[in-house]
Amino acid sequence: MKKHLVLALVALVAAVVLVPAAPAAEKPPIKIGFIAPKTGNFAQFGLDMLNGFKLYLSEIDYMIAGRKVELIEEDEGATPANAVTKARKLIEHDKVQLMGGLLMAAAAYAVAPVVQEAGVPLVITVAASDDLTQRKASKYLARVSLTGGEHGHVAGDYAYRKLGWRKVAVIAMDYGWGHEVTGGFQRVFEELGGQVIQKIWTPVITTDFGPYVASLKPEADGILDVVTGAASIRLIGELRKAGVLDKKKVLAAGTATDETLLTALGDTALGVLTFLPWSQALDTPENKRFVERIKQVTKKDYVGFSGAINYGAAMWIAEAIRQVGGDVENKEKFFQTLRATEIKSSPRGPIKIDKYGHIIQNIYIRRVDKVGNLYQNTVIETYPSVSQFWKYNPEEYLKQPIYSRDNPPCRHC
Amino acid sequence: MTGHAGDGGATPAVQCEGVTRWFGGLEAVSQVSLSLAAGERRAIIGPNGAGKTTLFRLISGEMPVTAGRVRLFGRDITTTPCHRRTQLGLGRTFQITNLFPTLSVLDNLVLAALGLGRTKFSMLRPLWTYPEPRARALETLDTVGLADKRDAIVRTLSHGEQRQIEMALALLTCPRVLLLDEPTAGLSPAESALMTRAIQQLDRSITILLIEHDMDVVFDIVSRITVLHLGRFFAEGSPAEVRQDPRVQEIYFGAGEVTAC
Amino acid sequence: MDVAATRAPMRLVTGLAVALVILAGLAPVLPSYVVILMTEGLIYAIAAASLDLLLGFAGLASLGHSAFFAVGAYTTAILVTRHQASFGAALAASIVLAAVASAAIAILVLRATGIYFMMITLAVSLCAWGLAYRWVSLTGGDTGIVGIPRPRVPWVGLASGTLSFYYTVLALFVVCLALYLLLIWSPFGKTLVGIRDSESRMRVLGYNVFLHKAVALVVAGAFAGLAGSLYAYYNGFVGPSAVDLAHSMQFVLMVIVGGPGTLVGPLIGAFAITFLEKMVSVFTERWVMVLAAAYVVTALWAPRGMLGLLRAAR
Amino acid sequence: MEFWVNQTFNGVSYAALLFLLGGGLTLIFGVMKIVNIAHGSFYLVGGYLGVALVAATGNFYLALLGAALAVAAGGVILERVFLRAVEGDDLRQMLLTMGIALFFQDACLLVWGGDPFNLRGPAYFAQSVKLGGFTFPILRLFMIAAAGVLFVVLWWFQEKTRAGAMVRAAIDNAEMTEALGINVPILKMAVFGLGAFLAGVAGVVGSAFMGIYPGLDFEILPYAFVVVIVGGMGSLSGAFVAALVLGLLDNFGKALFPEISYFTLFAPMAIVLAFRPTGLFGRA
Repeated sequence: MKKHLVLALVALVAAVVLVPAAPAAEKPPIKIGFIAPKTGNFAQFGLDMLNGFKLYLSEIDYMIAGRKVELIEEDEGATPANAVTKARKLIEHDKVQLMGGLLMAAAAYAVAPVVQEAGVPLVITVAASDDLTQRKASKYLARVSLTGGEHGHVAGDYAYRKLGWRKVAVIAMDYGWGHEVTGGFQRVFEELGGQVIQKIWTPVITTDFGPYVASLKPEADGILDVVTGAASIRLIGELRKAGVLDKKKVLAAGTATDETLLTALGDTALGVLTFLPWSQALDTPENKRFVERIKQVTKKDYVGFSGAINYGAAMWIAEAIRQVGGDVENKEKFFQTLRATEIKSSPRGPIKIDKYGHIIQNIYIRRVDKVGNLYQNTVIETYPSVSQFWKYNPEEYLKQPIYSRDNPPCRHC
Repeated sequence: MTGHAGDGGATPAVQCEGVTRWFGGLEAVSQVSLSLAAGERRAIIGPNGAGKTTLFRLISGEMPVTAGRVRLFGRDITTTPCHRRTQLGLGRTFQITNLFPTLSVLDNLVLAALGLGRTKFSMLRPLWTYPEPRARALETLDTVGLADKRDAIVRTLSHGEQRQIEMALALLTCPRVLLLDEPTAGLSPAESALMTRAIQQLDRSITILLIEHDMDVVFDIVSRITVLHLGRFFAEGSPAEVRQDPRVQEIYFGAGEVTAC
Repeated sequence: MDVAATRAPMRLVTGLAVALVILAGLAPVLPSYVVILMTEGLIYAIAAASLDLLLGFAGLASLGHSAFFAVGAYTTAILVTRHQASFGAALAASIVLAAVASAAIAILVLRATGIYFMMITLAVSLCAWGLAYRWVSLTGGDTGIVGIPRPRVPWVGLASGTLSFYYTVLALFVVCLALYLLLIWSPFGKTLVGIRDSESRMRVLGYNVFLHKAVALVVAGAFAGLAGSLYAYYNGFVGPSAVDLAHSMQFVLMVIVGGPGTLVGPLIGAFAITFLEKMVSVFTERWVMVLAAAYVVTALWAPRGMLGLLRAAR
Repeated sequence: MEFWVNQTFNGVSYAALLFLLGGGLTLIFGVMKIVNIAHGSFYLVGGYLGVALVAATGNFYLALLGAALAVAAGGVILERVFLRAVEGDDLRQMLLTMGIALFFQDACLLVWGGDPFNLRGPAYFAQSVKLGGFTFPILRLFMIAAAGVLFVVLWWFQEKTRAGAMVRAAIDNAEMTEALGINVPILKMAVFGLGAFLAGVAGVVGSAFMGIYPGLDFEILPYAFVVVIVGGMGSLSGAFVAALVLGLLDNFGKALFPEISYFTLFAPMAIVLAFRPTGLFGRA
């Protein structure tokens, strides 16, 4: 027994020692580290991230600018501490030239300084917290996913101008994403003349939304819903059962009706409006091609948002590497190029990066519809090339504190 | 109800006044009063469920009384915590052997020797560098005749040896009053005789309160007996008086429960 | 002074010294990821051993130990990022605050014993998590506190490299280990074992059992605070996951897997679980399965933990 | 008025779920004196099996029964094969149940993937009944009924039957029970199976109510613990009262003071424990 344990440990250590000693080719491969959750609550999300990212790499045969690409996947696990340890491993042990992935905002915040210190470019492909590319922006960091604030801005504008709402009740998860979407929404919506009359913050783990739904103010014209993941099924189900969805429109942050949830949501979500930089139903040739290809990998009818944006991330990274002729060893040049790289068309539309490192992309307003036997997020409106600063001056914008529970304060509650 | 023993002038070593203990709706000990003069040796007898062990627990402070008062050498200790009562000179053994089973015999005794000093809070010096508790432990080990077992783990000892250590632990706390809860429980007749002699030979200044079912042991050791029945004081007197009391015989001897087990 | 009594301790010290020399000597030639994990292993070893004082020695199976670990971690994070505290000051403050928190909790939890003690400490753990999560102005909420730089160590300078930080942690580990050994050999350490074996007997021997348990909780809390402080430096950030139930459970598992009541066992357990999680996950995403199997196997066939197995093999 | 009726109803239905979760755990606690970390896994497996059986049979009640029985059988096997081997050592038991919990966590991820499922109940679950001007969703009514029926049956079993008396005796004093000639090993196996059965029922009912997804096992475990701790370990009535109190407190806490949402469950627990370390109905 003891011998086996010792042997197993020795074998593990030996494997780690020996793997990098493999014979080096003339042009060593470009090493990309990728951190995504493979276990725990977000395992499926992480798997989808990897599916999307790897789909693009396999389409180009893992070759960019004549160099082989080696993708080293690490499990983000359930805690940010895990992600930091894995980031250190990728930097110090595998000596990756670029790091991608990261789902949890806390993990991204924790990993960013480590990567920055080592001078390795980090491309965040999911984590959405505003400040990663705002008040805590760092030189080697770029993000090709989304932020809460930018989505809130769009939603605020849409709610006031297109939906004609004047009074809104918000029900949002009590963490960064919820605070930032709500904050962005409230700022734009109230500057246009609307009023946020109620903000309900729900704990991340909420088993029963009944009490919250029952206490929504009836005078609200509509509801802003910033609840994601499996909890979204409960909230939307509860909104439906309580009759709220029959009387009012619900505008939800996009992942609330992510394609991966549509089966579970079923008819309850019909008519819910959401905003996100992508939809499986987005009617462009690039997207149709992508959806078809990824379905062959996943064997599922529904394609998750995280797969799509990670496919785009891989496209964008590969394009940057091509532009430096595969010379990723020249870190400064590589990173400057990375930030200047533009893609005219990807499954979600064009991609470019602002000078703070965040993506500028289209944001779509979608509606949950049923087409045949399947549900979809039908795109009904496009906000093209949205900046994380909306229409504000970035410098002015950054002087204000980050959106939080109490910023902007609820003046009309 | 109150049984006065000894002379009225000196302060009693132990005095219980109307001691009562409830368990839920059940009155385990009810209005028991007794008084022991210093140096007296007294037995408490009574059939199962008489509340003997519970009374011990109330005197030693392992359990709070529901009503009544307990005094030790005149001092009211009714609300004094158990460990303080030990420091005031109250020692106790348990009916069901209660030792430190995973420790060696010596460590058991050393722990007992440490109980009253300040050394027990020392954290940064190994125990073996303190000669005094060790010496006392070894001395006691010799008296109970277990010197050759000093490094044995207590769990591995025979029942008889464990009963001896039970007694040794109590003695190491330098008691002025000693509560012995069936010291011969489970012992062979030979072991029982040895134990009885050991108790007889204890310093005469130690006041002893003894629970015992073995009447031979009781007669060898004590001069007075208190009888409890169903949690209440029932009778008191010299061993001969109690033995001849027909009421006691009825509840106790008559039932034929008492044998030298 | 009893010479015979020192024989087993001296053997233990010799064994540990050899292990420490190996840990120190091997680091420069090992891959950096292994050294990183060894650093983490050492930090968890300090924490697991402190829990062993409670769980293994005093018989207090606390499911809330991560609370004190987290007090240390948050204290360091706050002092370093907001007040530019030095390494020594951060460590000292973390230890003191964790000890104070421990003393406060002791009053609440020590009313319960056995499985009830487990449950009430579990409640402490849940409440502590809620506090870390909700007290945003102090703890930074769900994102926690980031940007804790590596410490500036006297005589060494900035311990920013993997190796220099490893040796810093190793040095503190050696200090802790020495203190742990003194503690378990001391009269006080013996009283804890006595309490584990029989509280009622300890009471009638004149021990204030509550006080001894409380002191044990405070001491263990202080060490956990130290480990937490190092953990903050190690990760560069602290978040609510440092306080959650899973983390508390992890400490308990390290102690049980290693062998409770042995001090050395939890050190082994801390290393084993750290490497199992972080090393196996490099090779397979089914590492949770491997961990599960390891727990089941240990529970069924290693009643005294891994240390027990090693001893049996000898 | 509508607010109070609605919220009380919500609170009671939430309490029903809490009782289903905690009831099984409290029985296992009481009789076996173990911290069963795998209780959340029973819930999870029950939920997933329920989803699969609804898909296969199309009948919710069949799925409910089938899934719960399967989980109960699994519990019995686990008790016999694993827990029996480490009896009397609560730390090893905890380690073992932790291992089992991790195993099921990963196995479920492997088998069912990570996307959330919603268990489809009968069509009328999505409807409501109107009574005196108030609306009551049928799913919530069903939860209350399920918990109520199970409580009454279990209470009757425990208080009025011989087997139940044995369970009560085992909760109070296992050694004495053994001495009375009751086959304690069989009893423990049965109780563990019963506890697993309840968790399985909770899993199916819960999945119809709030969906099912990986990680839910460890998300709901604290809730089960809270019910057991507040109610007192081993007390079925305690679990019932605790679930009701906590369900209502949680519901009104969230509705009236959303700021304290995090503490509506844990704060009452801390307060109860501070005054009664053995819980409301627990015996030391």
